[in-house]
Amino acid sequence: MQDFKLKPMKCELNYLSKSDGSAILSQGDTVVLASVNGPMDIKTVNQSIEKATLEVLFCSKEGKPSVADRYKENIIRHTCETAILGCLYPRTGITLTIQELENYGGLLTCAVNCACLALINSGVGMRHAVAALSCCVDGAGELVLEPTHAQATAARARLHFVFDSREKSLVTGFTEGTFSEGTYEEALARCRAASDLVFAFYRDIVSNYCHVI
Amino acid sequence: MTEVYKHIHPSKYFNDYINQDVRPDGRDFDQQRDVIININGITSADASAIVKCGNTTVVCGIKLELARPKAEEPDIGFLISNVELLPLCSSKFRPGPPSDYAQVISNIVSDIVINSKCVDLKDLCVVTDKLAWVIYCDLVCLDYDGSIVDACIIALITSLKTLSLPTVTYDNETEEVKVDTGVKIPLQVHGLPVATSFGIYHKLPRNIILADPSAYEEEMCGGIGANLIVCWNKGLFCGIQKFGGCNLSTEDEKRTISLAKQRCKLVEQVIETCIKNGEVK
Amino acid sequence: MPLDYKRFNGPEDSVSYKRFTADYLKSYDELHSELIDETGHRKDGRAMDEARPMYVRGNFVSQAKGSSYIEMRGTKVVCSVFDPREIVHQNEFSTVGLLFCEVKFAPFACKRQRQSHVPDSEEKALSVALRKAVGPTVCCQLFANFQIDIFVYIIESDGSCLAAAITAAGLALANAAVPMFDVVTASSVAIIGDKIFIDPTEDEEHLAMISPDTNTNHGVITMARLNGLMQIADFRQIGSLDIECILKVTDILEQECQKVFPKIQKTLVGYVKNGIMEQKRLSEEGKAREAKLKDKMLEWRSSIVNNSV
Amino acid sequence: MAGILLSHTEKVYITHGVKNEYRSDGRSNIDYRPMELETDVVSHASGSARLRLANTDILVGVKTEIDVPKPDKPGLGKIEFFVDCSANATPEFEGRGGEQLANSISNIMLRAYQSAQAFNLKQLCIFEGKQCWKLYIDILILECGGNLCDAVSLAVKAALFNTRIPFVKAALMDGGNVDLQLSDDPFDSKWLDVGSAPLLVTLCRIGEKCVVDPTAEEESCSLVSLIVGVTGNPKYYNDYEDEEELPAFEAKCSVISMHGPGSVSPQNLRDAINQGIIAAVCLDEALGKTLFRERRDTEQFKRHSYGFLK
Amino acid sequence: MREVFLSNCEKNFVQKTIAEGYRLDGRNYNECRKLNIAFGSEYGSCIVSIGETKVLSQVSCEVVQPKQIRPNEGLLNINVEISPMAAPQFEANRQTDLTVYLNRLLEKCYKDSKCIDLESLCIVVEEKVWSLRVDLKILNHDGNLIECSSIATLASIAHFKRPDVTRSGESIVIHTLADMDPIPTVLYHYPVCVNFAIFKNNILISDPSYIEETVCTSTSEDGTNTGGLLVVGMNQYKEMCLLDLTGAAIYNSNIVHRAIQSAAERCKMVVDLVKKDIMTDDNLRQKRTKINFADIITTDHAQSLCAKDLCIRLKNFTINDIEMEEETDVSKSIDTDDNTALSKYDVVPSLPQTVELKAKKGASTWIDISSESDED
Repeated sequence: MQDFKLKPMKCELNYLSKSDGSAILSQGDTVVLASVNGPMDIKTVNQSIEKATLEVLFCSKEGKPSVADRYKENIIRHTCETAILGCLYPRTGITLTIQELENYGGLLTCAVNCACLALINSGVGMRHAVAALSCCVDGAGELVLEPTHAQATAARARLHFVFDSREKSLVTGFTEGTFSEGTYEEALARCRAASDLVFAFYRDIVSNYCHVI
Repeated sequence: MTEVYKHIHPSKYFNDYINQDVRPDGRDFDQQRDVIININGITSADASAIVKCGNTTVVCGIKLELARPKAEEPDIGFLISNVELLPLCSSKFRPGPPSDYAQVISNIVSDIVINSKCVDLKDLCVVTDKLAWVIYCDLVCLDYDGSIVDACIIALITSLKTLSLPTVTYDNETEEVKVDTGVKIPLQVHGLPVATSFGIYHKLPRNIILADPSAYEEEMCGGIGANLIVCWNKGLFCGIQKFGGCNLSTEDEKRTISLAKQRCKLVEQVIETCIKNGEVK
Repeated sequence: MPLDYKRFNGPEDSVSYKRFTADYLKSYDELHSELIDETGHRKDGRAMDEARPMYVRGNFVSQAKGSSYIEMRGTKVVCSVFDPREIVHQNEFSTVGLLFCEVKFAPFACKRQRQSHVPDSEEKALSVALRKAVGPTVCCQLFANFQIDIFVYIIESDGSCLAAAITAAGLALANAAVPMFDVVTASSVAIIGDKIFIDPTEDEEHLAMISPDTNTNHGVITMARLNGLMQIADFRQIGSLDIECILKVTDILEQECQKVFPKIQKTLVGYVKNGIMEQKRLSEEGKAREAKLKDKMLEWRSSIVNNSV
Repeated sequence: MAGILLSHTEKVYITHGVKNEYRSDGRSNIDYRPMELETDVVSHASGSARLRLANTDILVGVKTEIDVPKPDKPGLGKIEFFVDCSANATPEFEGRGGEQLANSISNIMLRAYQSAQAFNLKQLCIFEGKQCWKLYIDILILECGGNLCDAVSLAVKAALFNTRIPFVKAALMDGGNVDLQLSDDPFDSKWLDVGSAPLLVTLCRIGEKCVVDPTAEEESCSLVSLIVGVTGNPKYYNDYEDEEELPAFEAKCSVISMHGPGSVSPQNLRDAINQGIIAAVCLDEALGKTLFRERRDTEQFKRHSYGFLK
Repeated sequence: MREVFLSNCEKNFVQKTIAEGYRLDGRNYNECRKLNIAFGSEYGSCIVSIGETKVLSQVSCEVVQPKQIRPNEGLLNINVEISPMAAPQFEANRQTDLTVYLNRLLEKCYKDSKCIDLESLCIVVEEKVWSLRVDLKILNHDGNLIECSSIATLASIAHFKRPDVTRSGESIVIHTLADMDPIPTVLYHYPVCVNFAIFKNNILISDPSYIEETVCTSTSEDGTNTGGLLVVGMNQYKEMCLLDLTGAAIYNSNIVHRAIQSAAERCKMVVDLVKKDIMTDDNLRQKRTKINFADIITTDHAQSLCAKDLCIRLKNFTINDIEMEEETDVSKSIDTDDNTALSKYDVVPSLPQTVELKAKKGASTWIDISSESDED
């Protein structure tokens, strides 16, 4: 059961006053800020008559854009697109901006979680919530759930998964390094089980705000 | 007539086929397209491969250059791979700098190559802190018909396997470099990563997994690009990426993995025979 | 130079290893003597007035409206043409359609150096030349306010790139069923002194661009020709040539363009034939299906009649 | 090119005129318009010239810089053309409007100067493989009145004729570096040898005939034009003691290029090239004599400077 | 950038209230919002907030070749980026006039004022120098961006430490932070840009909010514009290094005078705060206390989105009046709660008029309405 301990999470919603929804989330030492604007009017070329267009922008701390940032945007966009009920807002755009504040491993999982919280906060209609978890294979071949920065950098492989809140099925997955099939399945199962903790955390945060409103 | 139907009602057209348990191009759900490889067809490159997976065509050309290694890592060389999605390969792409999508594909391909550790970058260092090889792998898509990553990886690995480095002598005193193209040493390539793309089509009661989706199928499965890419390399995974599309159940996942394994063996055979034939010539 | 953030970049100071090979810098005379052997044949065994064999095919890119691939030994060119589309950012109505041409080299296309991804002046010049060459043959007045995109990609370049690009574009346009006045073909020659190299390779072109110390002729000429109308669509010369030479070469080039023409024609006619056959087959199949349906219908009707009886 | 709107009748008038060798401004088909040329107009540049051909106004400045030669051409200098289409010339050039035209002009200039028989880059070499001069030729189009290419080539040749490059002593130091010594005297410099530099002649096909030096109106009547670059005769640009001993000069084409959406018949092409060469030779003689006379006058302090920028 | 429209009634209302001596959030003319500086775990990263305006700043360095004309000087680059995060009207990856304006002012203030010893950034003359890059990300745009980003720039540069370098013959060794103590940047003086909004050509307002900035630069109903924005750059020694006016011309020289005087005070205050905060941060780091942006997250305090809109001025009420009325549904633990659980809004003296909704896990909701008189 010890494996099921996640890094301490801290979150504040509505951190930004100008955005329609925003969240700042820390998981361990990694901190991410996310803001959601929309649904709002966008250029006709980008409009889709079937659903809202989701635009994701990932800003690294040091400003210079890179190919890896585009990849992160792609992952977050795909993940959030499945979560949002885009068909409720045809011909509109939703902008999701993510700002890295501190990176001590697990940046992308933290960003996905933070994006989900910001989306919840913005009040955009959602199919389900998503929870991202990561897990790594250390030198001895042992699985470590939610590794620390040192563990993650030394690891042979890092696996990241995103689950939905309804069926706990896999929404997004991405891996680094090499690993065996058995490891993959174990990691997937373990992360899936641990995703409950993340959802519980979401519920806590949201219920806090329910009291206010 | 079918063409008109396809244009007017793309999703219904597709659904009609799927309901008959067949894909628009006549394949089964699990069936992959044929792979054709041609090596060293481009003489101006140091190594090259042209790969066709069905209609999807990717050319990989390798150019060798020499440079000073990075100060932080003085004993390793460089392997730079980029994917170009030309405007000529599909009307989805416009001229100009690489689109976001092209950058994502570049990143995926480059990640797979790095993760599989198929080239030891230390082999590329000539003299520590002074001289190292830079392998520029430019992957160019000539025809975009889905599952681009699969074709890119095959093209890249095949051309790396046929690449040999000329011998270099470096004079420490005068810092003079001499290259002898007469003697060439083949580059050591460890392992053989093979990527397999899948599309996940949302259908009740069960989602449908489409192996090696075409561009049209990718579009029906939720936009440009495959939903699931499994990369298998000599008994180990070196990358499982799933983006978007529908959610994946556990059984489906198992099936994709076994399909990926089968595909890996097949592609390996194709590459090996191709290289052997090339050597004989 | 600003760093390209949209690609993976290698180290800035990297240079091609060929710079350090023994035969990187050869003198003019050395290069000159290498081009022709004692028997008067060229390096690759061709006679002076012999063009390289040309492989031509259309329908190369499945996603394009029309496309073509041309290979002349070391020169490999792909071209694709897309449906006309509305001109973006245009305020005025234009009575004639626009052609947008882009010629690009693959990074690994040239033997000597790696081509940069950013379009250089050569690529831009080739694009302009291509537009000039195919412009006269496309019926631009038929698609006012629209533009047709023509993309040419040079996978490997071993001389006569522009000629190959123009011929490929002509074929791709016809393949895309764009209304045209005529088929355009192109050919090029390199001139070194009194020798005329037809369909030159990269080495021959390279040498033809360098002036020897003596005041002799040197240069490269590319001509695009509308073969049915006997018109010259584009004529491009570079180097230093006297007038007699140019006039002589003009005749030669006209003949060369004419030689390529039947090949393109044959390819095109082949596709049209195939298309008609396919159409026939489909309509026959359709008829067969209909007949079958009719039979079934009759059967069904009769069964109903029988039942009711 | 520059937003000229002509009615159908006007076009017919011009076309018929050309057919009868009589153009709307009274010239014949092979006549140039009068032009004004001034050199040494920009004091900061190494060489400069301003040319006004009827309404076309061009300013060219040449700047020199020390650079490293290309590895595959160690003994040659570098030359670069940059054309700026000022929005003053026509409102269409505003923003990026003139970019395409600017590119095509700089491209054709570069091609025209490529051959060593047109412009020898060896004279720009300082130390083989290590250091060379790089010429930046900035061409500013101030006003568009047709026939830009010809005007640009004339102005560039005049500016290059006017360019001095300082004498530099180069010596190889230890470690492969080159030590450069520049004379303190700014007049310790040499003229560039530009006698053979090419001039461009635009031949505009109107109807079945070709005209040189088209006006903007004539340009808009024409579907296709041919640009011929012809090397110059060094005789006119230098003070040779004995003209007889010079090698026989033969004008050569350094570049031919076609513009516009139309096509030409082979016979038309041949005639046009011939016509272009004849025109270029005449133009070159006039330019050379003028420039050379001006230089002599300047040396004898007889020069009267007039015009703008001075 | 999408266009943002301001309705006439909004415009008129703001102009009227300001003419009458009030501001929308109840501040006095020369009163500034609460300034807060939070440092991140790395050297040279901080988030500065003035009220709701928030700016993230990060300084990074790399070794580059110096410019030929200044072979012994390092380089400084300032780069401002405004993403859609700042406000919905901004578009991604698009430079707006505002970005260029901010960038230029900051360059004037920090590059042209020569406050940084660029020569100390030189490693090998003509070959290697440090290039500092300041990346500013606007997180939330609620007016007074220039002041906020200038303080962020200053704080991050002053906080930044670059790796130590040793030269051995030809080669240089760059030490990691763990290897050798990093070196702070040398600052000759600390310039700060202070921003004022001018209304009706004689009212000077410090620290304008977004709506005040928009109103003062737009034309009023009668088609005239009598307002503008005045930026004064000044260091702690009251030396001016920047003066920038946007909007209507000033025909009242007195106003510039007042602005400069007010700016001097503000600069002094800001520089002192920056210095103090860096000192505290340094002390904490010496004690190996972990400092992280996670510290700015407050969990015991939840603010609903509408809190901003509830900022109203209640001059005629005292807190006691309200408490009397609402005593029934207010939990008994108000006072104790106020003292123990300090949330960021409770300690804000400059925002006395906020009506705030506060929730604690498990506790029932309660309402706290405070007013100016209460604070007094």
